[in-house]
Amino acid sequence: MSKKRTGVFVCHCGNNIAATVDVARVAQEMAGEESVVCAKDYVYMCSDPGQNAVIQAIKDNQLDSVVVSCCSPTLHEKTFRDNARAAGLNEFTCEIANIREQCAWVHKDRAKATEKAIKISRSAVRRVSGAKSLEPIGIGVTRRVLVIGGGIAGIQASLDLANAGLEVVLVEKQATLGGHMIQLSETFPTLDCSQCILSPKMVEVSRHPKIKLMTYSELQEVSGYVGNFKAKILKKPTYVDPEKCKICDDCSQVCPVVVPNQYDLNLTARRAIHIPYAQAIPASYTLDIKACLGLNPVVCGKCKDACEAQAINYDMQPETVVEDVGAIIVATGFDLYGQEKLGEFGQGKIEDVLDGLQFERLCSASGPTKGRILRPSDHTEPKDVVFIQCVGSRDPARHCAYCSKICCMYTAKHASLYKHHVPDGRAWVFYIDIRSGGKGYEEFVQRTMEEDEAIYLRGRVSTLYQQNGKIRVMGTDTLSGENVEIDADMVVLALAMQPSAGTAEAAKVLKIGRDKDGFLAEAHPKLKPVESVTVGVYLAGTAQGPKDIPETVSQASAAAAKAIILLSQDRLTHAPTVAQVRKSHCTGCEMCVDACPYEAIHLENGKAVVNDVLCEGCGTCSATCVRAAIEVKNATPMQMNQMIEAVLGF
Amino acid sequence: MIRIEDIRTQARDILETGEVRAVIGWRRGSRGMAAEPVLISQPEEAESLVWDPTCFHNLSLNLVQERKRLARKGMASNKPLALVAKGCDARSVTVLLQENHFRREDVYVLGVSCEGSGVLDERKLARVLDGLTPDSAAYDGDDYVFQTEEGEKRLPAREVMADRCLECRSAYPRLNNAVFGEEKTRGLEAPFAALSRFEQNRGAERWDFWKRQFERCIRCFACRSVCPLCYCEECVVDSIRLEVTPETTADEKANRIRWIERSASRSDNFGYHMTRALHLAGRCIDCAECERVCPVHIPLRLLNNKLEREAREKFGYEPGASVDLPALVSSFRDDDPNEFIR
Amino acid sequence: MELILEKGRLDDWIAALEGWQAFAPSQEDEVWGYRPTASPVRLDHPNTVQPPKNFAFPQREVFFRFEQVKGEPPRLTPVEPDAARNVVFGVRPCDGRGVVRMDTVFSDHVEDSFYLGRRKNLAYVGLACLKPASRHCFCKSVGGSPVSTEGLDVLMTDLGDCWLLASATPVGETLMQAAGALLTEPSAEQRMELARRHEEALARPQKSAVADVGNAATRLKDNFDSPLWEELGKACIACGICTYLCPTCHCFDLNDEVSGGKPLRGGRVRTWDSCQFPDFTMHSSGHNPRDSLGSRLRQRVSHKFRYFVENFGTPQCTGCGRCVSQCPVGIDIVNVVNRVCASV
Amino acid sequence: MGDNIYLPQLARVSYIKEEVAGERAIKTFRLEFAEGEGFEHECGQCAMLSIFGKGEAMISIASAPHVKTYKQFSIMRVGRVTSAFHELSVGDVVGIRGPYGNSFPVHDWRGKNLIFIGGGCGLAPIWPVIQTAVAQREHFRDITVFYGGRSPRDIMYQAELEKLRGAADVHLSVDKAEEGWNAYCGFVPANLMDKEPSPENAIAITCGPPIMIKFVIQNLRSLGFRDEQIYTTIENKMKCGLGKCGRCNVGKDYVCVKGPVYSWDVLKDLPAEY
Amino acid sequence: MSRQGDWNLNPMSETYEPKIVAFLCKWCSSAGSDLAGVSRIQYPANATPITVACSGSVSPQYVLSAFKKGADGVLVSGCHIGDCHYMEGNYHARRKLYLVKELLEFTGVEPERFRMSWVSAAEGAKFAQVVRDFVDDLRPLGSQDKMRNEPT
Ligand SMILES: Cc1cc2nc3c(=O)[nH]c(=O)nc-3n(C[C@H](O)[C@H](O)[C@H](O)COP(=O)(O)OP(=O)(O)OC[C@H]3O[C@@H](n4cnc5c(N)ncnc54)[C@H](O)[C@@H]3O)c2cc1C
Ligand SMILES: Cc1cc2nc3c(=O)[nH]c(=O)nc-3n(C[C@H](O)[C@H](O)[C@H](O)COP(=O)(O)OP(=O)(O)OC[C@H]3O[C@@H](n4cnc5c(N)ncnc54)[C@H](O)[C@@H]3O)c2cc1C
Ligand code: SF4
Ligand code: SF4
Ligand code: SF4
Ligand code: SF4
Ligand code: SF4
Ligand code: SF4
Repeated sequence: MSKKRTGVFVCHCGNNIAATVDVARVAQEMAGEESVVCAKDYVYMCSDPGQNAVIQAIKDNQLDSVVVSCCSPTLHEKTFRDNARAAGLNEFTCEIANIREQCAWVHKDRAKATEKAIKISRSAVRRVSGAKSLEPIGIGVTRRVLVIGGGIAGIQASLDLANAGLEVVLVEKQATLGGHMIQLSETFPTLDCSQCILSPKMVEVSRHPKIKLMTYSELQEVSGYVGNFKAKILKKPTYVDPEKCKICDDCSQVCPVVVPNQYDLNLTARRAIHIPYAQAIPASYTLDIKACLGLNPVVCGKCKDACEAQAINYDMQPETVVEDVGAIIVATGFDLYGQEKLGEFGQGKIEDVLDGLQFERLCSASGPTKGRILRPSDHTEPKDVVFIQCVGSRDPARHCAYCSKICCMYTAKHASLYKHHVPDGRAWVFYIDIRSGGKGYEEFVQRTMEEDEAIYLRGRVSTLYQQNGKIRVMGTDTLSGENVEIDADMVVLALAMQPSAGTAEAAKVLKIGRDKDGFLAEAHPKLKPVESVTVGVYLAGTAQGPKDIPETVSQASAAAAKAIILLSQDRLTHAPTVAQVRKSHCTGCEMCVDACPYEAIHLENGKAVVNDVLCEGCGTCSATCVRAAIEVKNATPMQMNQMIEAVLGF
Repeated sequence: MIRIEDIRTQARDILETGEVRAVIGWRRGSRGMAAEPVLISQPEEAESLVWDPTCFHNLSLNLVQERKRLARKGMASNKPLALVAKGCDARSVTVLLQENHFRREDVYVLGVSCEGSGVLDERKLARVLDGLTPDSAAYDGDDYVFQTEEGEKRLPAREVMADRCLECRSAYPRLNNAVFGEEKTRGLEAPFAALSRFEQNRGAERWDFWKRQFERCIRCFACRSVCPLCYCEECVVDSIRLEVTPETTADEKANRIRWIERSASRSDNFGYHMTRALHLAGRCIDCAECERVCPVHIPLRLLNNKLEREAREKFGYEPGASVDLPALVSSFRDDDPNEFIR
Repeated sequence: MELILEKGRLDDWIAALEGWQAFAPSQEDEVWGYRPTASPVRLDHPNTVQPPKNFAFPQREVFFRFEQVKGEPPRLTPVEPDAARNVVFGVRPCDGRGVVRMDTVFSDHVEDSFYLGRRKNLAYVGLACLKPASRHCFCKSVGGSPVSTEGLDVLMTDLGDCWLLASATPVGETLMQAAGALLTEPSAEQRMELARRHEEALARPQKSAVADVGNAATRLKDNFDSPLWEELGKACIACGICTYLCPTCHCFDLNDEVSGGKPLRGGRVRTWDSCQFPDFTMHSSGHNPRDSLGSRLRQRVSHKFRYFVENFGTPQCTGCGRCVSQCPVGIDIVNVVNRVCASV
Repeated sequence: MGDNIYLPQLARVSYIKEEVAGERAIKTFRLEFAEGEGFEHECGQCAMLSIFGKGEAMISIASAPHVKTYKQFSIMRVGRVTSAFHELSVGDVVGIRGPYGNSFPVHDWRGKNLIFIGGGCGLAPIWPVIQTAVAQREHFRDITVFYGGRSPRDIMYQAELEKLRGAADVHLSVDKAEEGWNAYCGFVPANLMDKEPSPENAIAITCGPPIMIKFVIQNLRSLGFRDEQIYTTIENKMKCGLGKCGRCNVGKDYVCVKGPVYSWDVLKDLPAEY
Repeated sequence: MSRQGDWNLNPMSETYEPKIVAFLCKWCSSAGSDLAGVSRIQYPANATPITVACSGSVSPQYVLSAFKKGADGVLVSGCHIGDCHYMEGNYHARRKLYLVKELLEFTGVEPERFRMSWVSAAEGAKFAQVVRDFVDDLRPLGSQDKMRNEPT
């Protein structure tokens, strides 16, 4: 490394800096530095003439490095680095000395502020004197996206991506696409049929040439980095060849095993070989191996015999496929808070205490009761139905601290639907307060109260229990201050939304963070709401936090857009200020490996090796290595040493 | 009670069967009563091995040196090296394994349990014997027995035992391929007793003390040279780039940072010892070799013990406890101390 | 000049040495070393950990200071060696002989003004070793004696209730003269007692001895390539103890220490160095003519017993025994010399 | 008692030439003293050059003694001090003390054939001898110069070597063949064997990388050169240059005082610690 | 001549100004100090910032070296626990620098001289307060000469 030729440009920032800092003196002091060949001050460095002056000075003095003493680097580092580049310099040999926010604006004493500005500028000069020209690290990209979760979020994202021309691998754990939305009957606030709006999308997914749909599959392992992930996916055997299956239902007719049907939230039963819904995508039966008597013609084998299409194949094996993708969208959705955790509401043991989804199934034309609202216990029409909001939500002491956001709305929907089905029934709603922010939402709630005459009681239900074939609901109406007791025929709990079990699994596999409630953590709560902390991994839907369908869809489209933006580049670039290993000094102790937050380091032949693409340049490794064997480019200990000296008047 | 014959037999056996390449142990030295480290490769040499209160050296240093020697010659070894290791020495082997300095199968540990009897502090002995110069030392129950020009001298071990042995918390070599002696500790003093005594001092007194120590250091670097964990190819106090390979560029040599000057001034000595203590945090296993060898008696153990105790109390970290643990400074816990941060 | 000093009057003599700063062995944190005298000075010390070599050859010394303003020629300010007059008490004869050897090195070929500048203001008051001061010393076998006055200005001998002071140089005489009436003429018995005690000291066997110092140089030369070197050096940990504590080791390093960057300021500093350190002879390229422990041990021992003999006709080692007693792994120079010389 | 023997004089850089570029770059510097300062030197001697704040390096004086206006040094960039030298510009002032070491007995070689064999940076220490011999051409018989580098770009003193041709036989070589190179391809010792200079009334002076020297000496001896006809220089690490700091010795001799010039009959009996 | 930069000759004098090296992480504390600037919150000029990527990159060697070169105080400031831009860097910083702090105190160096703080990008006022407090605490201690290079 030969001696640097550095130019220093000190900005007056009008009077912003010059009022407190003697800028001319700063420039003059910098001129005395070994490596400095030109030092100037100017009234507005960031103005056009100022920028041009910098470019000109670089050319005139054959500068190879630049320091601009001005405002915070967050404002103009890019400006001046662009200038440096424009003048033929490498932008990484341009440094900003912040003498405005960190100096001129916070001090009044001119002498002291000037001294400090000199120190700050000098440390920047010394820093660039050890700076190397660096080129951004280019990464080739695989223009494919992995979408995890086949709910509405995953479906929407996949379609957006595929329609933008990207290949998509959509992985769904269950035997069918659709997630929770396919279980809903009508959707607020418009009360359009959920299946009617979702099914076409599901079909589109299944037919889309760019989408590789993998249902009944699980993500097992992800390696690599943005642009170049490798996803290992386990395809569980369904024992039915979807190509051949005619969905004739012959098999299920002969199957001797009966188990609860989880798609109907156990309100109905199904056979071991089954199809979740008539509209399931892929349109094919699935053999539930856990329920099946044993995939053995000797033991049973009835379904196989029954299938004329010969679609059933007992020898199907689990299959692991590795997919190369450039980006990942996580849309693993929600689960409802477990009723078993609710002692006061019968722990899920009272038959006619339902959760919201079960009620949706009851309302659904394709549901267990073909759209009639009947009590599961005795199949009678309930006349008094109590809807309880905020069950498990907003209860930091016992349950979830957060608001599940959609319960107010779907409870209103439930009350309204109920009244539509059972006009003479009474719908009681216990609520804490009504949160109905959203287009048409407040009106919907008002309609439910006024037109559908649902009885809204503000207050909590302290407990409920079975009594004489009814459910005694003990509550308080906090508005009147009176205790309310209702003998209900049915109770519907608006349970809290919580991240699905699959979300936790996916977060673990992807090594992305989760927030305190277990939802996936976004990179920034405001500015990066669909990005995870790992570059190239995006979030969509309720896996990131409670939300309704419109919001889910928006976020899914946003995540898709982010992935499209990412993959629209031929090559991705990564900041070159990454860690590098001094092989001669490394003893392979692995301390850095353990310390790196990004798992960017591994050992090869007893020496540390940094994966440039994974490294974010935090420098934790270099502060950990006692052998000074690893350092971040352009923030080397040598440069730090020089800066410390500069600050202390060396 | 350990019988030296047992160690010798075992050493001879593993040499004879070719299970190990060589055995590092102690033998009678040429300098007075003190044992000296020796590397033997012939079975018959096993007869020269000794085990007595002067076996102070932490022989894992020789393991490290042997690795360096082979590396310099570009040789690789395919057979393990055996070493005789006390409890504390075995812990340093553990740290070395933890840091991938060797693979477990490269080392054969002939563990000797100190059984609470420890090793001798020659300075204490000199004080007690006042001019008498023993020719040999031996264990006998709770006593050490010395042969001097005035005949046999018997001293209670605790009077002349090394400080670290008085406070010993790892007399039994957990990591071993074979072990001699029983698992027992005497616990003559509480762990970190000397440290606690020192900490009675207040800030100014502490500084007076350390200032005197640091002014006295002559930078002979014996402390670093004797430490099995100071194995870096190049030390922060070296005056030139010491680790030079054909790939090393002139820049790298020219830009070597001089954090600490080579010359022995108080501030540089201070810098040296602070750095050394920090580099050994979570690694030093209190073999106390550094303190023993310091010709001007700088109580280096205090520095290392201080950080060892902090690691144990604040971070629940025990150096040399497990091969699989990440290092003290490459790990953290959510409840690490935070009160000191504003 | 031979005079008697009462035991109790030592402090008075020291006090009478006007213009001299006096040093004597004392203990700090159990380390025997030369420190400014504090009453009472007793002179009953064993061999000090360090010899008194840093009085003339301090461990750290600035030769000159530099200052360089950008664009201007450097300004150099030479440093004058400290001219304080120091007198060191309690110097053992082996260390006295060490002084002579250091004098030789620093005045051979060209004179080192720093060493000699300090040296000319230094006086050494020796103490005869009526009993060996260390269990490892061996001065007699390397041409010295427990009552040698080589390198000393005065030799003090303990006669029980008094000291007998014998001057060995004019400086010594001056020092004694400064005592004035404190010193008295020795009686005939005292003279006889001195002779008796010296004889006894000379006759007292030392624990170790270089077998044949006269032939050591040739034997070492013959055995330069002996495999013994590596074997004997194997345990060495390459620390600096044996050399830093040796009264005759003089190797040093020169470095620029920078103290400021605006303008560039600093000094060129001499600091002790050791032939046992691996970087001592390592070239920039990484090539190291003495890259093994054995070759470095050979250098140290050969320097003491061969090269110095070849250059100056006498072994450099004076047998103080420090490198033996302080070596962390018990490498014993006497053993090494004897074994190498005895090998074929 | 003498002066401060460690205090350098100051000298101004009056000329810089880049000889060889790349990682093992070599630059030639001329240093000029102020009026009334400076020192005389002989062929083969060296000087301790300082850059303040960086330290000192021992460098052979590459100009001939009869050149009085400046002293020339060719410095390979290898570390702290040498890198600092490579950053200098004309007009900068550095420190210098010397001359140190012994010299080539050029006077005794009058009337003889001189054969110089240099490799890489090793031309610098023997360059003053070549210059002296050429300047006193009448006193010497044949002058032959063998010199080689890794590649054509590694040949230092190219122009000067060309100028030499009238007065001396110049045999250049490069280790590896390359486009446009018309002279010998191969290592210097091989080039030497190729040309087979006669040992008759000759002195061979060699300097270069240790491995080259080793083979050159082997080859010279096979050509019939006697040990006392072969001269070389050795470079041990040095700090003081005055025989005090204790590190450059081979056997009893400090190279900075008794060296760096050795005839092979002396050197071969010294311990090979260089 | 002294072996350090602007050695304050009269440490206890009225004009004694403690010199502070402040290692600020880019994402939180440096941004926080920018906010203090934007908000024009005044604080003493004693602390000169060195912006680093992450508090986790502050090697103990930097801290020691700053003291050795004459700093009267060293401040390391990063993101609040849990908010590290690099997820874990500040946890590593906390552990390592805790050891540094303990060791300094152990050797009798005034514990006030080394300080760590968590200052978020939103805490401009807090940043100013941290510096103010630090300067106030350092002032009575006078100049730091325990670790500082002694004059040559
Ligand atoms: C009772 C109730 C009524 C509602 N009514 C309305 C309404 O009327 N209007 C409205 O706008 N919103 C309503 N919602 C909200 C709506 O259901 C959600 O907003 C929407 O379903 C969220 O879709 P999603 O894709 O994020 O999650 P999900 O629908 O939960 O889909 C996630 C999918 O990912 C799969 N998956 C999970 N983990 C993995 C894994 N590791 N690997 C592969 N696949 C995995 C799951 O199997 C599932 O198919 C209601 C919610 C409830 C509970
Ligand atoms: C007699 C003699 C003549 C030389 N002539 C030349 C010459 O003409 N041209 C040239 O380029 N080089 C020459 N060298 C080598 C030159 O001295 C070293 O390359 C130089 O000292 C390296 O210094 P550095 O600070 O750049 O290296 P660093 O590696 O940064 O520092 C190493 C330190 O060790 C010392 N050192 C390291 N290697 C050597 C060495 N080989 N010799 C002496 N000291 C060393 C230096 O004092 C330096 O302080 C000569 C050496 C000797 C002994
Ligand atoms: S911490 Fe340092 S020495 Fe250890 S593996 Fe990492 S780079 Fe290598
Ligand atoms: S700089 Fe940070 S991200 Fe990069 S390798 Fe080091 S610890 Fe990992
Ligand atoms: S052994 Fe003692 S004197 Fe030597 S460097 Fe270590 S602390 Fe200093
Ligand atoms: S620092 Fe000292 S006590 Fe700790 S391992 Fe090293 S030599 Fe042993
Ligand atoms: S004191 Fe002993 S171990 Fe240290 S260098 Fe000398 S011989 Fe080697
Ligand atoms: S070589 Fe050893 S015994 Fe001889 S003088 Fe030096 S220290 Fe003393």
